[in-house]
Order: sequence, then structure tokens, then C-alpha cells
Amino acid sequence: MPLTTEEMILNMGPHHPSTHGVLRFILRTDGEVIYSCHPDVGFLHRGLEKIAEKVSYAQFMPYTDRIDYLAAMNCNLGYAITVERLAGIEVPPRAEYIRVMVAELNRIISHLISVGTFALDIGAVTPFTHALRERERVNDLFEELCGARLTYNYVRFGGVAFDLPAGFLEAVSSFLDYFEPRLAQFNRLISKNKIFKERLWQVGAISAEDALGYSLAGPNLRASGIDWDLRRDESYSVYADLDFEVPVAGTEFGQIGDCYNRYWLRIREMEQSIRILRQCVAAMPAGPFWNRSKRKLKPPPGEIYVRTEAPRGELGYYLISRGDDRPYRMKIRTGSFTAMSIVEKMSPGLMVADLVALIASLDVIAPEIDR
Amino acid sequence: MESFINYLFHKIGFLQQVGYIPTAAVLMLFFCLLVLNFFGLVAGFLTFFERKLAGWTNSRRGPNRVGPYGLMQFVADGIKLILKEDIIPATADQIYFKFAPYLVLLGTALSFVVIPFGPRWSISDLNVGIFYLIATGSFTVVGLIMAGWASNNKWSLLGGMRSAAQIISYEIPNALAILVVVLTAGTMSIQGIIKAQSGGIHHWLLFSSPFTFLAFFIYGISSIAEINRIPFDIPEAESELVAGYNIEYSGMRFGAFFAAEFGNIYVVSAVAATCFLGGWQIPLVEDVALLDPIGLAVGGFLGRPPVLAVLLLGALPCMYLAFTALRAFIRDLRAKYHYRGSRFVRLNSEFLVLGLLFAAVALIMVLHVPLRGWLPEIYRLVFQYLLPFLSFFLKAMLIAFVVLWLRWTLPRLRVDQLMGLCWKYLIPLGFFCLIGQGVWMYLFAG
Amino acid sequence: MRVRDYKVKFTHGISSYFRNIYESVSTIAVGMWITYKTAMFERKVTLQYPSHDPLEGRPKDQILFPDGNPKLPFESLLGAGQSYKGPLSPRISERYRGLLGYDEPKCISCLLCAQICPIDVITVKGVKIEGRKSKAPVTYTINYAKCMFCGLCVEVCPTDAVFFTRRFEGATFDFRSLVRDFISGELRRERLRLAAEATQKAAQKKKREDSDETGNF
Amino acid sequence: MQILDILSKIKQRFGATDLVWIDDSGAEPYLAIPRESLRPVALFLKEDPQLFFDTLMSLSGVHQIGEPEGLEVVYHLYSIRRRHRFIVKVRLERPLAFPHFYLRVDTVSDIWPAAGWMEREVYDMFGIHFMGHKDFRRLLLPPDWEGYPLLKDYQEPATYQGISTSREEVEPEEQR
Repeated sequence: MPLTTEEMILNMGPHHPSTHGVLRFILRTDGEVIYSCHPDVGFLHRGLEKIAEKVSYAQFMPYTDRIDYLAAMNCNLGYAITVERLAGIEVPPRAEYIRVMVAELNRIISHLISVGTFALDIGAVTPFTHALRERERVNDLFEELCGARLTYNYVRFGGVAFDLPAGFLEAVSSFLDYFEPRLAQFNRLISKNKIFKERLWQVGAISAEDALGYSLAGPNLRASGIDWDLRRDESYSVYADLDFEVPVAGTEFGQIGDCYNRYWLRIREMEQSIRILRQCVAAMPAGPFWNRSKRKLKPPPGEIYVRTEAPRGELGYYLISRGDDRPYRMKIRTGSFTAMSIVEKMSPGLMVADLVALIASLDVIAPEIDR
Repeated sequence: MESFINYLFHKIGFLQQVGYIPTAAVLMLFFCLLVLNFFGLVAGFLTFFERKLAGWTNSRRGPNRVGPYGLMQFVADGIKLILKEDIIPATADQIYFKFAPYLVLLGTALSFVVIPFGPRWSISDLNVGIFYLIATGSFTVVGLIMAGWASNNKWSLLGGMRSAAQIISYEIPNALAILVVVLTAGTMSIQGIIKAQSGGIHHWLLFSSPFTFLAFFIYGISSIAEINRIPFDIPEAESELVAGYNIEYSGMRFGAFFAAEFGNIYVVSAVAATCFLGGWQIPLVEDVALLDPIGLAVGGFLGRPPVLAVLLLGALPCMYLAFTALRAFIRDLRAKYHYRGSRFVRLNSEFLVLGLLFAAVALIMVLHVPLRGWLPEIYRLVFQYLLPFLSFFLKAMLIAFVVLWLRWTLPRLRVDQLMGLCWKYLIPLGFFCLIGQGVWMYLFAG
Repeated sequence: MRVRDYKVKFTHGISSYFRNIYESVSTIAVGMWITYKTAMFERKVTLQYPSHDPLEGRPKDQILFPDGNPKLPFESLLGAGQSYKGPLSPRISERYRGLLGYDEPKCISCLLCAQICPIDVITVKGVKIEGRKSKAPVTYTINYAKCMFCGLCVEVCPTDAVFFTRRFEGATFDFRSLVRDFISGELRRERLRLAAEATQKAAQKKKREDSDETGNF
Repeated sequence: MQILDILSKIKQRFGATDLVWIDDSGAEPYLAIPRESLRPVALFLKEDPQLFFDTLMSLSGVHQIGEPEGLEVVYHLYSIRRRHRFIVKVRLERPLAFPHFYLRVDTVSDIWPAAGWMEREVYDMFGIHFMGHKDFRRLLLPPDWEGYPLLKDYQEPATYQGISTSREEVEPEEQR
């Protein structure tokens, strides 16, 4: 019979070092072991869906940066594809390659933040700063490309805002040459560390059924053993022309769907992103970078649901147009939202320290939940 | 320290007029203050060093704004902490809340009573010294639980309880490892343990037998756990408990916890150096007592005026040669590492080094003249006390460096894994060492 | 409720016991070697900002990744990738989106920037005056407190009158000072006067024409 | 499975009486169903071995103004195992009197657990009640917030708990 004590209500957040962004968890615990956990979200709710109804299509682009500010390019891209499909705008091939390139660069730095903060939550500080150090390089690249380091507002309907600056492709491949051994070093520093593995193995294992039922997406879904990637299975942009693998959790590490699998999947995705980037650099076509549309864009009436593979999983835009210059309704479905909803189910029985690992492994970020 | 007081008492006539007891009392108080200041200084330096190391491992520079190379950073931190408002939560248990940090600090400061500084040089060489150290270590637990409980904060409480469970568990392997040392040395006195390791580097307990070698690591791991450092810092695990037991503390009360933590690093490093690295024994020197006549001889030799003149004249060309060599060496180094320091130092580093050397030599030369009669004594003291002290301090700092270095490399264990490590790994290994060392001694030494 | 059983791999037999010890020691040693290497041999990436202003262009030996970066002596020992060669050094880029700047003579008060701005950062008013082809601005206000540096205004401006400077230090103690009108009071009054005269003239002219017309009628 | 096959399968099971298949140009075709048949249809979609809609991509509310005014709940479904998608819409009337009585839909949160939070969000933004939901509260907005912001006729309150929701406009100082 397990020994239990009086239960205690713990208020974790909104200001807590391991709640990425501003989150709050109301925990009922027995000492260290959690009975139940109720996430309280909405601290970063900015009403983006309402704003979308008030500004024009082009004006909403900077707001998509703020959906997931760690992967602004991917959010830009998803929105641009949605509007392009609705309005029937053609994108020149150079722009498509540039888009894939920036999206994959952004996936790398988003995953770097993810694995870095993961290590930080487990208690290792150095991997975090090493990850940030690598991320700064990509930020430099982006600053060179579009002038901003975080909220890029770079993708446009029918192309991208700026052409590549001189020497950019060389800089990207130079970065990749620099980054690949660094990633291996990062793995040796933390991923292979015994303590780190012991902390994550068999913790918070999400079964495939749960992952599907809770509509987990992206790395979290693949870590539960489901071979599903929107880039490959619902291919958009030029991903169909590119050669890459979709890493799926196997049995080589602990239990399928546990925290370590989710962590390790992100590392492997970065490797695949490097592969995609090398192909992009090699295959970058010449030509126009922006098929400029009319200034006042008025898509025909209709509705569309487009989803793309953002670093935090499926990023879906449900757009209803009534033929005006502004969306009639815009619903943004994000990966973190569903990932957060599973915490309630997974947390009972975990320890407080494991909850931190679980949240970090799901890679939720508060602005994406709240929008 | 009594021996030193006795020495002074007999050497200085004035003190004999005052009488032994007042002299001893005043001198003892003076030395205690000295040691307390040493404690503060070492703790402060370690905080600075930790931040610098954190910077380096993270490809940053670390503190570099206050003083040369940021060395004065801890002074600035201390001033900041003193000036900060001391907030006491309204619902906290006022007395315990106020008292807890000082209890923790007291535990650390009491350890310094037996920490040696050189042969016969410690505040008091208790015959149960190492036992006393383990006992004072437990003050910390009481202080931490008190802080955690009195804060009236659930996170603090969790931190306090975690620290209690952790520290009390890890006392066992800690004590077992120390027991191996006591078994080998045959005494619990700190100086006795160090003396037992005299006779060269292979007599240091770290290298003397495989079991003491293992015991060193058991001691190291368990003492890191006892002072709540990563990978065992679960009582103040930042990403889990925010700051654990000191979550509600601010100002100098927080500073007291902080100082105690870093003082503790020095204490455990010093104990490790004492027990396993031969304490103040100097490598390649069989016995420190042998340095005594060397000091006397060197002092007597240097006390002769012609020697001084010859040395001074001989030193100048040597210094010139050294200067050119140094200059070339620094150039090379700079080219290799793209050294970037402050502009002044970059341009003038050779001159600075040379100037410092000159100044030091000149100072020694000048001081030699009036101190001629005392020179043998001074050199004896240098060889007898200062060199061993430096040896000891460097050993302790080396271990402290490893402790800090571990903190910037490793993630943190979970509570149950922490206990598993203690009870399933360290304690069995500790007993294994204890028995093994007994057998070893029976076979080889006894 | 079900408390999950924490059977960590610590307990599975004697071989895993020693394998655990071996793995812990070896991986920790590898990690410590990496941090040691980073601490001792690798270049620091800190940009000591106020003492080294990125706008000024730092001294040659202070640039972190110069072209033709010499390799470190321990390169082969430490593994590849120690030196990052690239034309992009950490500096303020050409396209950097700093605080918005405004070039008054170029402005034609077309209101495109004010219209595209999603958060009404820019307020423009223009008047028609003589001797100028387009409208002349009498108010051009940028509210830096609101601006999110999205760059839409710069993108649409046909004459590059509004542009991004490379300034980024805009901190202030009073957010009212972040609202700036780029047209000086003097110029505004002058232009308003000119505009009023012009409208008067036009009105008079129209009146005259009207009266002419009526006369003709 | 093609989308029309899915449709015919549903019609086969439920009869075509109250299911309306809408295939506008410019939009993906969808199935409009009355709210009473939502749960049976959803269960069928989830559990039929050939349809097997295992994930709920998105659950959104829409306020359709104009004639006739009403709210819609849109279910975007996808089957990762069978690789096909399907859209189901439930249309709700929104009369001026007693809107709460009419804005009611059965929950699907026990069929697709992901719907749990999505339904809470729709309630938060549109005021649609999901009957049978286990933990039905506001999700993003504070519990004492008044009104449902994504309705087209929503008026933002001037203050919330005494705090103004707008900021004063600042007049620039005159430049010289």
C-alpha cells in the first residue's frame, strides 16, 4: 500500500522558470507526486483571430509573426500559402525555394531553443547557452536577409519581401558546415549524458492512441511512433522535390512516446533540416522572387483550411473570405494548443520534476496556445 | 594555533609581561577574526570564479566590469545585497525566518575551526577533528529546514524537505568514506591524518590503495550532494522549485545562504584535500619538517650583505633575458589565440610583467636590510608555513574548481534517482571500501 | 489513484549495475571535456555592446569572424567547426529595421504608409500648395511607442520618404516623447497659410469664373 | 477513400433526410448536419473501420452574419491511417431572445479528446455551450469576462475590473 500524506495544492506559475512563456498549473500533489494538474492558459491571449477580422490580408502578416515568435517564418509561410490558395496567386520557383530555406532555418533555431530550454529545465545550463550561441548565427543570417532577428514578416503573398543578399547562400552553407559538428558536440554534451537520459526515459510516455486522440502534431506525434509529416504527406511548396527522411521514434530509446523520444526526435529533425537546406542551397533557381499582386488583395468568397508543418507541429489556418479586403473569419490551430491539452491527462502520477520535463518535452510555448 | 601562540609568547618579551592567558585570548580572537575573513574572502572569490567559469563554459566572458578582470565583482554583489531591502513575508514565522540563514552560516563558519592552513596551523586541532566536521555539517540541515518551514511557502517547504532527506542520506556514504581515511590514518585529528600521509606523493591516500582511491570519489560525490550543488541541487532546483528554501529571502539574509554555500564548497574541498590529497604536504617533498633547516639555511645565507649584492647584479641580466623570452612567448600566444584584452594591457603586457618582477625583487631587497637579523626566522616561517599553506590552498581550489565545473556541465537528478544513487550505489561501495581497506591494510601494511 | 512506479534501469541485475556506473562516468567525462574545451580554448561570442558599438564598426582584431579566420591550434584535436567563416559578421545589417526615419522633402503625402500600417503608428495630413506637384505634408507623426517594426510602410512608400534607420536605442523615461511629429511647427504654419491662400485664390478665381459665367449667361 | 465515397457511406448509414451536402465553388465541400445528429455521425466517422477519422484537425466556431444569421461549429476531420479528410458543420440559429437556449451542441470531447480544449475555446469566443463536456469553463479569457469576443456584434467593454481597456492617445510635442 503506498504511503500517502495530506494533499497539497501547488500553484505553479504564471511566473515560474519552467513555464515557457506565461503559463499556470494548478497542481494537487501528495508531496512530490502529482494527483492532478490543471493548466490555466490565456495569459498571452492577444485576440489575434479578432484582429484578423479587422485588418486587411497584407496587414495581418506581421501578426502571424507573433503566433509563435520562435518560428515566425513558418507562421508567415502558412498564412501566405493559405491566402495564396484562396486567391489563386502563383509563386515563382525562386521564392518557393527561399521560403523553404528560411522555414527550415527557422525550424533549426526553433528546435535549438526547444532542446536548449529542455536541458535547462533538467538543470543543465551550458547546453542552453550553446544552443543559443548557434541560434545567434541564424539570427544574423535572418537579419542580413530581412532586417529583423525575431519577428521577420518576410514572406509575402506570391513571394518573399526581399531577394537574397549577395553571399547569402555561401553564408548558409558555411553555417551548415559550422553547425553540423556543433550538433554532434551538443549530443555528446547533453543528449548522451547518463543523468539526462535517466531523467527522461520512460517518463510521460504518450501512447499512439492518445497522441492521435489529442491531435498531437509534429515531433510530438512522431515521437509516439506515428509516421506522419505534413511536409511529405500533404506536401506544400517545393517539399515534394526535396529529398528528406521523416524521423519516427523507434524502440532504440526507452519507451516509445516518452520524453527522451520527443527530445531526440527534434535533434534528428534538425539533421534532416540541414539536409533540406543543403539541397535548397544547391538547387536555388534564378528568377523573380516576388510575384506582386494587387495592393488591395480581395480573394474570392470561399473558405479554406490549410495546414503546414511548423516546428511545433501542425499549424492550420482556417480562413473564410466573403470577398472583402479583410478576412471574414480566421481560425488559427496550433501545435502547442493540443499539446498543452494532453498535460492534464499525462500528469497524474508524475513528480513535480517530471512535470517540468513533460512540459519541456512537449515544447509548448505560451503565445501559440493563447494566440 | 596554540603552538603558534606559544611560539610568539616565548619569542616576544612584551607578551610575557602581559601574561599567558590574556595574550592567548586576544591572539585567539584575532586569529578567529582572521579566519572568518578568510572564509568571507574565499566564499566571495568562489562566487566570482563560478560566474567567470559559467561565462567561459557558455562562450561568454563572465563578469569583467568591476575591478581588474571583474575580480571585485563579489564585493559589488555584497554591497548590493547589504543595501537591498530585507523583505520578511507577513505570514512567515518571524523568529525562525530571521534566524535560519545565520544557522546555516554558523554551520559553515564552525567548520573553519579545524580546517588546516599549514602544519600545526589551524584554529584548533581537535583530536576528533574530522568527526567534528561531520557534526557541524549537520547544522546546515537544521538551518535549511528552518528556512523552508518558516517561509510559509510550499515551494520553500518542498525545498527544505528535499534538502533534509538528501543531506541526511548522503551523510552516510560521506561518513563511510571518511571512515576509510580514519581507518588508514589511525586518527581523527586533521593534522594527524595529514601527517599520516607524509613521505611522498604515493603516500597520499588518493594513491595509496585502490580502496582509498574509490573512497575519494565516494566522498566527492556525497559531499557535492551535501552542499546542494548540481547535479544534486534538488533543494533549490531552479526549474522545479524556483529557488527552493531561499525563495522568500532577500538582501543579506539571502547573502548569508549564498556565502554559506560557497564557503561550504571550500570546506568540502579542503577536507577532500586533507583526507586524500595529503593536505599541506608538498608534492616531491617527503616531509614538510625537512623544509625547516632549508629555510634557516636560506635565510642565513641571504642575510649576508655580499650575497645580496651578487644576487642583485646577477639578477639584472637574467631579468633582461627573461624579459625578451617572455616577450616572444607572449607574442606567440597572442598570435595563436587572437588574444584580445584591454588595450593598455595588450600594448604594455611585457613592461607590466617586468615592472612587477622588478618591484617585487626590489621590495625583497630593500626589506632584507633592516630584517637581516630576522631573516632565518622569516624564511623558516615561509618554508614551514607559507609553502605548505599554498600547497594546501591550491589543492583545495583545484577540487573546488572541479565542483564548479561539474555544475556547469551536468543536469540534475530526480529525487528518487538521487536516493537510488545514495542507497544503491554509494553506500554499498562505501562499505566495500571500508572492508577492502581493512583487508588491504592487514595484507600489506599490517 | 495510480502512482507510477519508478523502476529506473538501476535495478536490473549485476551487469547493468556496473554498466550504469561505466556509462555515468564516461558520459560525464565527455561532457566535462566539452565544457572545459569551450571554457579554455574557444573564442568568446560576447559582444560587449556599450563599449563596442556595433554601429561604429569595431576594430579589426575585434571582429568575431573575420574573413580568412586563422584556425585555432587545437583544431584537429577539438574537432572541426571551430571557426565560423562567413561574410556575415555580427554587425548591423544593411536591411536592419531600426527606428523609422522620415525624409520630409521626398514625402508626397500619399497616405499609403498610414493606410498600410496595421496599428496606426503613422498619421499624415497633407495640403495642396502652389509650387509643388504633390501634396505637402503638414503633419507626419510616428508613434514609436506602438511601432512593431514590420516594415510594411517602408515597403509601400513610393518615394522612400519613410525608411528604416539603423538606430535602435530608443529608450526613454517618458513614453510621450516617443510620439514625434517630423514637421516643425513653423513649417506647418507656413504651409497651412500657403494652403489657405491657395484655396482663397482658387475660391476667388472660381467666384470670378462663376460671375463671368453668370455674366455671360 | 474519396470524399464522395465517404459521403455515400454516411448517407447509407443515416439516410439523406437531414444531412445536407454543400459543394460551393471556392470552398471545400462539407456536410451540414443538424445538431441532434452530430454525436451519432461523429461516432460513426470515428469508429467505422473504413472511415476511421482518428484526429480532429480543428474545431472552430464561425459567426455567419447576414441572412440567415447564425453560428456554425466546424469540424475538420482527418484520418491519419486512411489519409482522407472531411468537414462537418453544425449550424445553430441565434435568435435575439434566449440565445443561450439555442446555442447548444453535444460535445465530441469523449470521441476525440482533443475537442475538450477546442470546445472550451469556442465557448470562450462564441458562447456556444457543449453539452456533456466534463470540464466546461472559459479557457483563454478570465472566468469573469463578459461577452464573447469573436461574435461580430461584440462590443469591447470600456473597463475590466476598473482597468481601462484602451490607452489615451498622445499628442506629439511641437518640433522646432
